[in-house]
Order: sequence, then C-alpha cells, then structure tokens
Amino acid sequence: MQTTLVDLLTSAGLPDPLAHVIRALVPCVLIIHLVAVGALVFIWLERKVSGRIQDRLGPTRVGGRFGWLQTLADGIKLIAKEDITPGEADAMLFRIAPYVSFAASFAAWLAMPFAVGWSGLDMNVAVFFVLAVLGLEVFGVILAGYASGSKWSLFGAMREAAQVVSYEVPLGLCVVIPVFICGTMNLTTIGEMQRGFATNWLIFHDPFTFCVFWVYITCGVASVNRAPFDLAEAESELVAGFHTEYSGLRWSFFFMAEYGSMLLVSALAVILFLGAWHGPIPIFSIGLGWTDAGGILGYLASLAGCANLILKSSLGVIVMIWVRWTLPRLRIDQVMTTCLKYCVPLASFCFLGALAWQAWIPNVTPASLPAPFGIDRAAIRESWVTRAGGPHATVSDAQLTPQTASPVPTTLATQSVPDRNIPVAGSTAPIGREETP
Amino acid sequence: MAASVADQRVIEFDVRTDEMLVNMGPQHPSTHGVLRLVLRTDGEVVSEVEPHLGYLHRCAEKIGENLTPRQWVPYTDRMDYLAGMNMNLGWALCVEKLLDHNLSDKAKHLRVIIAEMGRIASHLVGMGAYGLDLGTFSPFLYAFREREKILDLFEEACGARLTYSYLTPGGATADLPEGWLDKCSAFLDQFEPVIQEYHALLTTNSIFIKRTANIGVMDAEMVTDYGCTGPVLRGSGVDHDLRRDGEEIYTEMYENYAFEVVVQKDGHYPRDHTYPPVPKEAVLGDCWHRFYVRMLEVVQAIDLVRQAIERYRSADGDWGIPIKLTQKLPKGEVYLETEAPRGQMGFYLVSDGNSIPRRVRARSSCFCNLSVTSDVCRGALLADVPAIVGSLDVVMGEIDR
Amino acid sequence: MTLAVDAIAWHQFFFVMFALLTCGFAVGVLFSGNIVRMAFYLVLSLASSAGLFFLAGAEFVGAMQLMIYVGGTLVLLIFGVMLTAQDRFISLKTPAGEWVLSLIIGGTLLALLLAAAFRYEGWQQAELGDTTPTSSQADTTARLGLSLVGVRPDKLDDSPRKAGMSGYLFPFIIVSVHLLVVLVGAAYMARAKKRTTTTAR
Amino acid sequence: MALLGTVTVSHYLAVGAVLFVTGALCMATKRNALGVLMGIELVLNGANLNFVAFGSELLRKDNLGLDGSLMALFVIVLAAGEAAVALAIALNFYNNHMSIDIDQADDLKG
Repeated sequence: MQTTLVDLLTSAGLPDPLAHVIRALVPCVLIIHLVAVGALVFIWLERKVSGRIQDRLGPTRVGGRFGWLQTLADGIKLIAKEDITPGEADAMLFRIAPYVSFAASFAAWLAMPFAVGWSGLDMNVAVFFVLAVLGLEVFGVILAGYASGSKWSLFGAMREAAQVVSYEVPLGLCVVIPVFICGTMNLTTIGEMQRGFATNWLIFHDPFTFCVFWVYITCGVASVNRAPFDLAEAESELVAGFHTEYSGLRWSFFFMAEYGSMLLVSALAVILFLGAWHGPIPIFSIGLGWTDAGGILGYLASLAGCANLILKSSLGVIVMIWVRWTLPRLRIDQVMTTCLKYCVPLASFCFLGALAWQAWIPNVTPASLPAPFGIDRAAIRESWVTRAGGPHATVSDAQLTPQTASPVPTTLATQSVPDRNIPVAGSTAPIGREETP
Repeated sequence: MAASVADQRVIEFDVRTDEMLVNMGPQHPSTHGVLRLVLRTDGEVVSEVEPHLGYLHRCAEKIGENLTPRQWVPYTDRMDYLAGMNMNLGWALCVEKLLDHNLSDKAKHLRVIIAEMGRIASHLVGMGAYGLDLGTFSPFLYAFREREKILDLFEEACGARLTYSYLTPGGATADLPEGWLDKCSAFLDQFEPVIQEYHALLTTNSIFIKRTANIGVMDAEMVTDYGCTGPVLRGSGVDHDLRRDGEEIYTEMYENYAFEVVVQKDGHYPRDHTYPPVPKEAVLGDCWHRFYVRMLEVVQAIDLVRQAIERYRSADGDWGIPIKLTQKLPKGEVYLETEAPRGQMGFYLVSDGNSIPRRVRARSSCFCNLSVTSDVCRGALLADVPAIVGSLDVVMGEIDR
Repeated sequence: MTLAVDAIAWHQFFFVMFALLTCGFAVGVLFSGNIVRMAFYLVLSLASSAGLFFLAGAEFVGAMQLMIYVGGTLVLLIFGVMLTAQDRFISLKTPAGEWVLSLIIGGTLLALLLAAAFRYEGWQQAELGDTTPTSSQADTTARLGLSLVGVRPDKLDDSPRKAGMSGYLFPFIIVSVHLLVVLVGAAYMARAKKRTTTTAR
Repeated sequence: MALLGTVTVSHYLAVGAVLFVTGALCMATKRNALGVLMGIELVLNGANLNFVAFGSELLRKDNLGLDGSLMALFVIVLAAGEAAVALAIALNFYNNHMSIDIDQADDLKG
C-alpha cells in the first residue's frame, strides 16, 4: 500500500531495529508533546477564559499582550521550586503517584486516531482500551492521597475513587451506543463512518444518540474531575484534596494529567459523536477529493482533519472551563446521586432506545442511510476492517474467517435475533445489521 | 437540625469505618480567616465540631482602657474589618450615649448613608465568599467589583479603604466631599440591576439551592437560645432588628425612614421589590434563607441610602463635629448595641470620670453566631461544614478582637 | 518479508519486558508488607500481564483485564486503605518458619510447573512466522461477542449439525445472573448493621 | 533475544507458573485478609495467561481458538465477582473483629 515510515527509514540506510524504534518513538513524542503543550495552552486558556468570565483580563504580560508564555513561566517556576516530601508520607508511593496519573492520561492517547491512519496504535478495541486506561488515572490520585499522610488528601482520594468508579458505568454505557451503531470498536472506523456533512455525525443519527451525547459530556466532566464535580480537590472543603501535600514539578504533573484527560475525554466525544476529523462541510473529503488522493494531498487532508479534531476537542475543553467558572460545586452524595439516579438510567434508556431504533428503523442506520455523494458506510467499515488485518493478514485470518457466507447457523442464533441474516461472512459484523448494502 | 448520626438515613448506607479527627483550619481556605474547627468525622459524616478561637486576638479591649474614646476608634475598625464603618458607628453611639451628646439631623442622615453603604459592602463580601465556600469563584469577583466602587466612595469621604475611622464620637471626621452624593446615587442606580446577576449565579442556581436548602437548619428557638443576631436570627424567622427595636439613640437615626425588617413573616418576605421566589426545598432557618436575607438586606440598604441622600440634602445643621480627643467622660457606665451587618454589635464602657475609660468591652455578634456550629454541624456531611459556617458569615477579627 | 524477521525480535523483546515486569511485581506483592504497596504492585503486575495478552493477540481480553481486573484491584486498594486507616504502617508480620516452609513448597511447585511447561515439545513450536505485535488479526472482538451469544465464526467447518454453534450462550447467561446475584449479595453483606450490633453490645 | 529463541506457549506457561506460585505463596503467608485476596487474583491471572497462550493464534497453529479467550473472559468476570464478595466478607469480618488479621478468624474452632 503506502510507503510507511519504516520503509522510508530503511531505504535511507538505517538498520531495521533502529527504524522500528524511530517509528515507535514518533507517535510517543508527538503525543507527549500534545499532552504537555496541550496542558500549557489549556492552562493559559483557562486563565484567559476565566478572566474574561470574571470581568478581568487574565495574564497580560509574559510573552506579549496576551500573556502567551505565562504558563511556561509558571512551569519554570515550578521546576525551580523545592520538592517537598512530607515526613509522614510513604515516600516511594508519594513520589511515584503523579507519574502514574500522567502515564495513564498519556497512554490512553496512544490508541486515539487523529485522522485516518494517524494514530499511535491502530487498535480494534481502541474505544475499550481508551476507557480502560483512562480509568487507571485514578490510581495515581488514590496513591497520592494515601501516600501523602494527610487526612485531607485521604479524603480527596476516597472521593475520587468513589466518583470515578461510579461514573465509569454510565460513561461506558454512553460509549457503547456509537460502538454498536457503527458495529466496531475501532475508533478510526467509527470516525470514518461519519464522513460527509454534519448530518452524518452520530450525534444526529437518532434522538437517542443526541441525548446520550449530553449524558456522555456530563459523565466525562465527572470522570476527569472538573467542576462542578471536582470533589477530589474541592478547595473549600479539602484544602486541595489529594494534591494538598504536593509542590513543584510533581504537582504540575497532576495538572498535566488533568488537562490531558480533559482533552482526551472531549476528543473521544468528538470522534464518537461529532464527526471525528470530518468538518461539518466535507471540503477535503468530497469537495476537493484530497482525502482519498494519497500522496501529499492526502497528507494535507489528514493534517486538516487532525487540526479539525483538535479544534473541536478544544471547544469541548472550553465548555468545561466555562462550566467550571460558572457553577458551584456539588456535594459528594449529590454527585453520586447524579450518577446513579440520573446518568445511569438515562444512558440505559438511550441505549435501549438506540437499540430499538436500529432494530425498527433500519433504513437510517449509518450503513444504509441515504448517504450524500454516494458514500457507502458499510463499505467503509468493511474496508477498514480488512485494512486492519490488511498488511499483516495472516494465514489464521484466512482460516478463521471464511469468506463465503455459509448457511445460516441454526437454532440459538436465529432464535435470539429473528428475521436477521446472521452475518458470519465478514469477520466483524455484529448481529442485527445487514452485512452488505 | 441537620441529619444526626442516629438518623436512619445515615445508617442505611453506612460502611463502618474508623473515626478520624481532622483539623479544619486555622489555615484552611474556607474558614474565613483563622478559625480552627476540629472535626470528628466518620467517613464523610461529621459527628462533632469544635471551634477553636483566639488566633487573631490583639487585646483591643485592654488597649481601649489606655486610650481615650476617640483614640480607640481605629481599633473598632479592625474588629469587623469588613464593616469598619458600622463598628465605628457602634462605638461612637456608645460614647455619645454616655456623653448624652445630641447630633444634628444632617449628621444622623450622614451616618445612615455611611452605615448602610457599609452594610452593602459587607454583605457583598459575605455573598461572594459564600459562593467561594460552595466552590464557585466568579460571584466572588463580581461582588468585589461592586464593593470596590463602594470603597472608592469611602476613600473619597475619609481617605481609607478598609480601616476608615470615619464615624467618631460626636459625628464624623469630615463632611462628605462635594459631589459625593451624586456619585453615590449613580453607583446605586448602576448597582441595583447587578443584583439580578447574583441571583442568577447563586440564589436561584439549582446547584446552589441543592447545597444550601435544608442544610444547617436552625429553628427560631435555637437561634434565640444561642443569642444569634443579625441575618442569622432573621433567617430563622425571628422578627428582630435593632434599627427598629433598638435603643432610642440608635433608632432615632432611622426615624421616619420607610423600611421593613427583612424577615419571613406569614410565609413571605417583604414584597416591596421583586425578589426571586423561595424554592420549595428551602426550609426556614437553613443556609439558603440566611443567604437570602443578606441579599434582601442589600436591596433594602440601597433604598435606605436613597432616602438618606434625599434627607441629607435638605437637612440642616452640621455633619457633626467630633468631640475633643481628650474630652473628659462623665462618670458612669453605658452599654449600647447596634445592628451591624453581621448582627448586634455591642459596646460597653465604664468611666470613672477621666478622659480614659476604666473599662471597655465589646460584644461580638459573630462570636454568638459561631457558637451554633458544633450543634448545627453535628451529623452533617463534611462538605456541609463550609456551607454552614459560611452562611453564618463570621469575621474572626470581630470574634477574637 | 524482511520486516517480519525483525518484528519477531521485537515481539521477543516486548515479551521479555512484560514477563519480567509481571513476575517482578508479583514477587513484589509477595514480599511487601504494606497493603497499599502490595496493591500498587499488584496493579502493575496485572497491567503488565495485560501487555502479554496484547502480545498474544488477545486485544479484547487485554483491555478487559485493564478495565475489570485492574479496576477491581482499585476497589481492593480503597478497602485496604479504609480498613487500615488508623495503623497504616503496622504490617502483619508472618513468622519466619511459615516463610521458610512456604518458600520450600512454593519453590518445589514452581520447579514442577516449569518442568511441565517446557516438557511438551508441541508447546514450544512456533509455527506461525508472523508475530508482529502490532499486527491485529481480523477483529477478535466481534468474534468473541458472537461466541458469547452462541455463534462460533471459527467453528463453521465442524459437523454440519453443529456448525457455528458453541456452548457459550448458556454460560454467558449464567455468569451474568451470577454476577448480578454476587453484586446484590456483596452490597447487602457490606452494609454495616451498626444499629443491631450496637444494641447487641 | 537470541537466547530466548522464538516466544512460544511454553514461555507464557512459565510466566503463568511464576504468577501462580507467587499467588499461592501470598495466600499462604499473608495474614492480612486483603493480602490473601491479592494472592487469589495473582493465581487467577496466572491461569488466565495460560488460557490466552493456548488460545492465541499468534503462538501456535494448533490453538484453542476463541475458547482460550472466552475462558479468560469468564475468569476475569468471575474474579471480579469473587473479589466483591470477598471484600464484603472482609468488611464484615473487620466490623466484628476490628482487625483484618485472618489468624483471628477462629470463631468456629472447637
């Protein structure tokens, strides 16, 4: 297919292992920079936005009129600060905790695609992986809270644990809806299936996805601990919660993790609901046709898509900032009530509703929606599935996924989903969807 | 009363954990200065709260026994440093009561203007800081934005922005400067609509209501038993305001002013303005009502200042020349309470005929208001403690003196 | 494919790395006295073994491991902190005799298991050349999902009568109900009956 | 790497064996109830590794196929359930004994 970076490097005379290392390091470095620079930018943005909200200017001096470099200056200050470990602390865990948080927030990015083929790791279970790894972030917080040897930190950690574990349930439910609508857990495929005008975005797919998007946003904000759900660091109650005892660079790692996951949650929302790297008007993919052109034009289209994704995600972050500077904080029991009494039932209801919509209004599923400009979503999905196995397609694939549809398997399957052709031909087709257009 | 530990609800989803003693303060973001609360907590449920005071004690009363009354005025500023004007006023009236000093009408109206403006400034801080206690930062800055304008006015009148020493025994240190009244009315006209913003951000915000309604409920009997005063008292539905019910030397300042005590009577608050409705979750005597009373008092203070400006313009007499620094005091003792923004601030003075009083004492409203915390916070959740303490709106400078 | 040859080296490299991490942290769990540190090591060990799952091509199981197992341990950790909040630096020491005995038995068991692992030749034959860690097979997730609801896409060429069928729908339902019961039961048990205990005392 | 040769099922089994033994030792030596629980998790994880290895299409042609992964999934899910119940028991035990030292769980001793 395309020339990969590895091919390029080896043809330039580099030994193979080195080429692979470089190929692996490129996305890592890029993503670390995205998280770190993202944190810088968003902290600056938070200051500016909160300043505007509060009728003041925010940073104005460092780095010119808009204080662009304020966060950088603060970062340098933090590096220069003394790194204190309290006497009561469990020193090893105390030191390691911020890195655990940051590593989780960073590792989740590995499976996120930024455009077609632009991901650190093109996984088939990307959605699941991202959620699972994002859930690990709470570990760092709990360790920090416990290891600090301070009661306020412990309180913060306990709250965070309770909150994050609870909110994973509705968050998972929300995420499952786009997954089953698209019939894949591969984020690239989910994104690609929303190609075309904004009407193709999954948020506009049916009323239930529209509702569940807002539930997702609520749960997302809660799972990354932003106001009004920032119970773990509620400064008016718990001093600073889990990071009360932290100072200097370690403290800033918590912040990078927080902003990294904010951006992650909102990027996930964009990929799952808001058209991923496709703009509301398909200029590059359909208007100019660059996306499929390959070569430098395809690269440009991908770059535009990547910028589009990051822009949309940043908008999500700005909404979070806006909410934070507007609303008071909920109490911990009210946070749990919101989760268990509102978010979970709402998400479940939307799940069932979307399921019913899929079952009874099949003509509007992405695979068969009258797609503009002759986009065939089912074909997109299939092409991506084959591509995923593509370059490395092995013997086992061929063996395990017979290419011809065998007679419909009997009994159990047909009973469970009546009137449906059981899709065994494709390797990935879920039950309940027409296999081919 | 808040949910106590014996309450069935608490047990229902309680997992047995060990009790913890936690120090909230004296360095804690939400204890309004240097208050230290020792909390005994079982998980998130607080089973006991013990306030510890004295971190800001500056011997103001003892110093008062070595200074003449006018010299002591700056010390009253530093008691409730958020309402210095009202502290000045209390002390001034107390001394005047001993001296049997009569003020001109003009001076009285001036005092009403200043005292009510001080009340607005003080309640603005109380409101903003309460938002801060509940985790929202923006109302705090909105409140300070308006308070700055009041401080500007005060600065113009007396030269200070926090510790004014403006109202002194005998009157005020100076007359209001030229054009001050116009600026003041202009401010009031600009400020009144802004209050709607506060209502939108806090009073009627559903999260705010969730956090404050039915939290820290104190019935009328309890607040009177503890000797609570001010908005805390009126928030529980007790119709008592020294501006109407106080001693004559104080109430005559407010004679013929159209004003009604802000308190819920027969299920509703005085309706001379359009206020946001009381949410149905709110119970009389909870944090929400205390906050609401403060907000209404701000509106009412605006009204009072407007009336006072009118009267001041047409009144005759002088603005009140202060007594001499070393004025001999008549023998005797005197006690006077005034309605400061946070409650009834009392000053007690014993004189043996010298120019320096023999005894000076202050009765702090916040001290009594704070004393309810251990009772009210028992069985509340940890997050309710700042909500309750914040709704009492204490200033430690006044408690410790 | 020259690429594949090098890829094998990477596969081994990652295998050794994850295997060492897994075993190392497992040993850490064994020898640590502090319950929270034990939990921390356990998490790292489980996460590394999730890496091994990814290497073996079981992406879904690996992600599941991260989400549920590691998430479950998280709860362990919380309980560990909660139950030992007061005396968190007190570790319950095991007598030395017990240690010696357990280590002897454990060592024997380990030797036995290792011998067994390397005994059968068939287990040591790598018959597939392509083991690039990034190579995703055709989506295992969907096939796993289908299997759980009773369709086996990989068993289609069996005897015609049972083609594509598996026995996993029934276990799946049983497990689901079982989990529900377990959760309800656990929630019921974990609730402290404080009032009854206080009256009893 | 050359010393290892190709990664095979046996190597996975070896790692699984180490996990199993450390888990078993944890169960034997820890006096903290939660430590015992962690031992159980390790044992189950060791077993899981074997299932996945035997089921992996990348390691061996003659593999279990999906059965391996499915068994691993069931083990993970059941382990989560087991952990929940065990924690509830530990909690009750702590409530009654004010300790999580399982050596004190000898109420049924005759």
